[in-house]
Amino acid sequence: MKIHEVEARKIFEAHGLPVPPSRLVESPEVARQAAEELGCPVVVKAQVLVGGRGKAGGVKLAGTPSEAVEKAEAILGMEIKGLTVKKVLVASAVDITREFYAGLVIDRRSRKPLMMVSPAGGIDIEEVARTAPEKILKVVIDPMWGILPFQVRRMTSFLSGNRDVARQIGRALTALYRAFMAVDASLAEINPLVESPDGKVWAIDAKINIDDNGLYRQKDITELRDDSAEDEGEVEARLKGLSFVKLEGNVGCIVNGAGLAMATMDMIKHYGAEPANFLDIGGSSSPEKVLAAMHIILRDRNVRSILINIFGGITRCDDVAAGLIEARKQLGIDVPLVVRLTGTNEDKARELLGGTELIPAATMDEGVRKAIEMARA
Amino acid sequence: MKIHEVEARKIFEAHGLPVPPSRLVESPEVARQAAEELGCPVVVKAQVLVGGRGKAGGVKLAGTPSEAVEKAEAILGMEIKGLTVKKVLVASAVDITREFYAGLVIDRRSRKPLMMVSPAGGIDIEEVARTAPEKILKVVIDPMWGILPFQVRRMTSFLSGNRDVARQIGRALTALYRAFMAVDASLAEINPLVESPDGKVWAIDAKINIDDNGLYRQKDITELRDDSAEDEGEVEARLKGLSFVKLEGNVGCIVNGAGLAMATMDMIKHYGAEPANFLDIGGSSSPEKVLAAMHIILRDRNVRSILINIFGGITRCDDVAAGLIEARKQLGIDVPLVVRLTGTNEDKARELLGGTELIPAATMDEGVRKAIEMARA
Amino acid sequence: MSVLIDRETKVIVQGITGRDGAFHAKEMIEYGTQVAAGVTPGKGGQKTDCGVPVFDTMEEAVRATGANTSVIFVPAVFAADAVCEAADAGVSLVVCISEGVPVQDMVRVLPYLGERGTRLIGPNCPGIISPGKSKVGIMPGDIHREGPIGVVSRSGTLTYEMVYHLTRNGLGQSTCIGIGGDPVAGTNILDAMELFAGDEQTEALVLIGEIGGSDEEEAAAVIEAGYPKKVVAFIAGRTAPAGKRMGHAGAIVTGGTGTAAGKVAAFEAVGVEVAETPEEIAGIVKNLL
Amino acid sequence: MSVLIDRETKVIVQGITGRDGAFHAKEMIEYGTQVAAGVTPGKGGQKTDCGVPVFDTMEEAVRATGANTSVIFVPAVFAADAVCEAADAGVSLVVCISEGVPVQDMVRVLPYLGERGTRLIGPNCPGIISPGKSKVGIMPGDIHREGPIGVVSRSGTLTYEMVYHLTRNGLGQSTCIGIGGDPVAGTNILDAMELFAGDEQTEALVLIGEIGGSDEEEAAAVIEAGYPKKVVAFIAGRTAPAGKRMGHAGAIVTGGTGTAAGKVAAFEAVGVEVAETPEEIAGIVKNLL
Repeated sequence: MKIHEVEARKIFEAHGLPVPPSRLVESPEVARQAAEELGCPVVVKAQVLVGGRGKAGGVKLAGTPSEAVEKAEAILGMEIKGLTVKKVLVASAVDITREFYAGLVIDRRSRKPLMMVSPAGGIDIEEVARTAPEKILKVVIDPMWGILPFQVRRMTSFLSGNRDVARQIGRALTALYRAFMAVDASLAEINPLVESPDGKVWAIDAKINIDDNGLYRQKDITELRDDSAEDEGEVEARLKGLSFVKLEGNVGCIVNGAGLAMATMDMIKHYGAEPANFLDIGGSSSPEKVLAAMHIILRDRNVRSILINIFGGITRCDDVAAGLIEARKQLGIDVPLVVRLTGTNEDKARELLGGTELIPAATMDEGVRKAIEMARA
Repeated sequence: MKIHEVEARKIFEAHGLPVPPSRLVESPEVARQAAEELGCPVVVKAQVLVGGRGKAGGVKLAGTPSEAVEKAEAILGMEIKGLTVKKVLVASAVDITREFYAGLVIDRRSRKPLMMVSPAGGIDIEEVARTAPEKILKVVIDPMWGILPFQVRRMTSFLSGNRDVARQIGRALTALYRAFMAVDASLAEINPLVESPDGKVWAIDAKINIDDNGLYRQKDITELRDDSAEDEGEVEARLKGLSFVKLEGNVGCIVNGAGLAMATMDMIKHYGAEPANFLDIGGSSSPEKVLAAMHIILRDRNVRSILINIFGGITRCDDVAAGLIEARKQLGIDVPLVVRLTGTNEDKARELLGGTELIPAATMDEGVRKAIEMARA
Repeated sequence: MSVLIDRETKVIVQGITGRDGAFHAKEMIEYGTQVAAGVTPGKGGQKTDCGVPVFDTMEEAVRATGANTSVIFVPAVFAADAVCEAADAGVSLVVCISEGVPVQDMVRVLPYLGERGTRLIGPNCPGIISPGKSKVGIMPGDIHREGPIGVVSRSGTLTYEMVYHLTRNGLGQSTCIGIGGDPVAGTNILDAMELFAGDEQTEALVLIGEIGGSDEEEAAAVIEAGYPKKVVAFIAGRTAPAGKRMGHAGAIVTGGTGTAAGKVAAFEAVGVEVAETPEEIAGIVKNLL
Repeated sequence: MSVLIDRETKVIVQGITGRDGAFHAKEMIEYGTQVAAGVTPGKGGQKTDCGVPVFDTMEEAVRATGANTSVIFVPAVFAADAVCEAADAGVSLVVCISEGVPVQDMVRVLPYLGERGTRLIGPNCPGIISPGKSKVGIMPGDIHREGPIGVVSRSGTLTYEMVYHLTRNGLGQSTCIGIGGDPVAGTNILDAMELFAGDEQTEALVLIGEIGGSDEEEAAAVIEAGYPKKVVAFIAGRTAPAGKRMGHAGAIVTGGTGTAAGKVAAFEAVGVEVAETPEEIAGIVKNLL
């Protein structure tokens, strides 16, 4: 789960990171007030759950309260990667002498938290990794110890020769790690962590993604979820316990299992069409889930046909069939449905679906080809 | 380092253990006040840093405030294993339905914290271990996790079939572990942990020993050290950075290294005498340490001779010799000194000591035999 | 042979009185797996419908039965505890079917297992099957046949789809290991490859990878350095957009790494043929043998 | 042969610019040990009087020198960090001389080392010497001679005393390992016995134990089960009172366990002769060979 910068700043601050003061505002006039309270210059930053806000013009400096109003006006309502900006953060601007990068993820190889730091802050770290990998230092952290002093020393001396700045960076890295662990983060990033001309260190941006699997013990954070910042279909899917990702094609698909769902999308592409979505109804799927899945896919006006591809195991084919019949009743289905059901209770399912206008397919391959054909018809 | 029960109770309470309220008092009259405030019955408990207070009559129940005065009078000033009782704890008495034992140590074999619980509480756990080992359950705790839920279940179901009591015990064990880790304890013990007739669980005794090596980061606890509860010589030794233990014999010894010091004591016994002490002056010993060591040993009026047994390595024999000469000057030494110096700067030491009345010995064996001879003379 | 499990494998089902645990315990027994016991705290002393004794703790269950393997069906919230309990009780193999286990729990679970020499498969996985011998997991047993093909997969139903084609084409399996779709797993593709490397029954290995992480790229490096079995691969997620989690917590392309294209290229560069559709896999394997 | 260290051992001294580190680095070099580098944070780039290069971090020191061993002289407060840094940098053997390390630090250090396959000797120990080959520790080198006797000891100067008698009686040593006097040590008597079991040079082993713990009792059990070398023992602390720590943090008799009498009896019960005085040891060993 992604959370807004403003919330990530709060989490960082609570764990002892130095974060410049800021206000979240929804209108240009309140932006003026915020700028007056904080003192100018301020930065006005779009609060959207996507990267690349800066490049898209979603982050602007304002030298006076009136300028803050102008910039807020320009940013509020802006579209960034398909998302409308509804709120901006007005934050005290910090003069920058140097920019660093500091980030934490769970490393798949060592199976432990991995901290990455770089003296090349402020730019895309993936870009740095590609063009100047020697500018990134990676340190695996043992969860029993947290960051050990020798690791702090390695990282800080990699970033700064100034002893006082290094000490501040060390404290910031330790705080970043604590924040990361405390909120079940899958990613926590400060880009940039900056040194100001007076030798102070500040986290002037904040990014945290939360491990969805850890949300059950992160009640405070779960409440931060901003549905308005997500695709409507994805929100509905989450509420119904489905995995859904909207894509740009016109062949919809409903599949049990993430791997098979991806393989289904890939096969649609392989046969020359484009998938409209990723949708995994999960393991022990009830008719209700199938109904919900149909509802979500049918929102998408691009969809010209839908393939239901089920390899029954825990998923019972007759449950899926029952869901499809219910969906036909409740939803006005105006696109052809191609159905491939193999495995547990396959025969029962066939019986249930007999005599309907659903188009049967014996294999995944056949199902995909038929669905594409229908979409083109 | 041992701390008084009253302090251990505070530590337990701060970590969430249910501990009956209590007052520390130094006079019988204040004991009355405490008993009135707490409500009777109360328990009056000697605060001394040794085990077996109960057997020695240092723990008594009082049904009224006047009885509390009587009991406090009886206990204050009492001698328990050579220590005078200067303070008593007056604590609310809890009715007892069942007594459990719960303790934590660092296990040498698994090299991890080890929790031991027993439904046979209130009696010496070593006794239980000898006579009914099946009544003790031992659980090794992983410091990365703390006590895992399955371990809590194993221990609580071992102790009580009552679900509510088990839940309270589980919370108490978790709190005990937290307290143990937080204060760098080498031992933490609740004996007994009791269930009262109303189904409540209470820690009615508290014992914590602190790992001396962890004291540097336990400032609050270091302040609790009660010098008056220790042998004067041992206090002085600690302040001078020496290891000293007073014993009952008449042959004193000053040795470098704990193992060699024990072996020296053992050899004194082997040759038919009794050592007066254990004293390790440590590795890189200065003349000042030797002087301090002499001062400590000479306190003991039983001492008839002193053996200085040094196998020089880091310890320089000439440093030891210089310390001895200084001690002869400063202290009125009225017992014979037998000196065995081998190793680093042995020759220089011999030169320094030449012409003094110190009795040289070429080997440890010879030194021990000469010291015994002198003690008998 | 086969790897990890065989006819001698004795299994304890953790969470056996739950809906999934009960159902799959029965399925496993029907397949021929030795299900020695079940564990559900507070339900010790009962027997399941299939006659499997239930214990309160793993410690008791292992002591009473001598089982060497456990399979976990408890809710995600209790999964880390269940895995640690199994390791502590001394089983050498733990298969965690439960999905939704926080990754920070896994970060702590794995060193705990490492100290005790216990192997974990999963979490969020379909389990393991050595066809004709034993099944410790939730896969449909009837689509499998005993044979010379090892299967390692990050997914569930996609594996069934692939195995279905293998079996229909006469290509039986030595062991199929579903390592699970989480970013931090007890056993990854490389670990599984190491297991199969020493298995006489296995002649060729089918690796079913997907987007996210770099397991497949590392597998390619291992193959280049010299791997004793023939390998064929399939990669799911060629059409997955970047930055979106595709169902599995581990299936996400971040910042240009973990793409299907990268994985396919890594395999092809070391001579490993990558099937474009699940159906193709059987033909490719046949050509290799 | 010899165990743990030999002529090829390349050592980094952690805390080389401190008083003890500097002194013993020099002593080790004089003994013939290959001291490849030193580490003191903030002093990188210097050279010691003996010409040993100093680095800021273990990582740099290992990268620059290829050293495989480190010996630690930093204050106790920094010791756990130094041990972990050494393991992280990839050395396979760490000898921690520092005394006063909190036991809870050791509880965390040891699993950290375990995951990295690093062996720790100590803390609070005199180190290791393979006479005539290498010395990684603080013992006086000149009392040792190369020979067939292995020595494992929980103490420092007592070991020197024993070795002194061995050498004077023509009994040289293969390797002497001072495992240290703390209750939780990286290597205990049993671990050390395992090392010597496979050493061709070693014909007999001298175990120097003391009160506290049950290492000696467990050693006796190992010997009873069949140990390939002859063993002689010494136990210090026969006259130690219960409940008092005798210098070493680990030397304490608690509740009747860990007594010298118990340890002596355990050894004698399995036919291991226990010397009553340090001088006796040489005669006993001679009779055995």
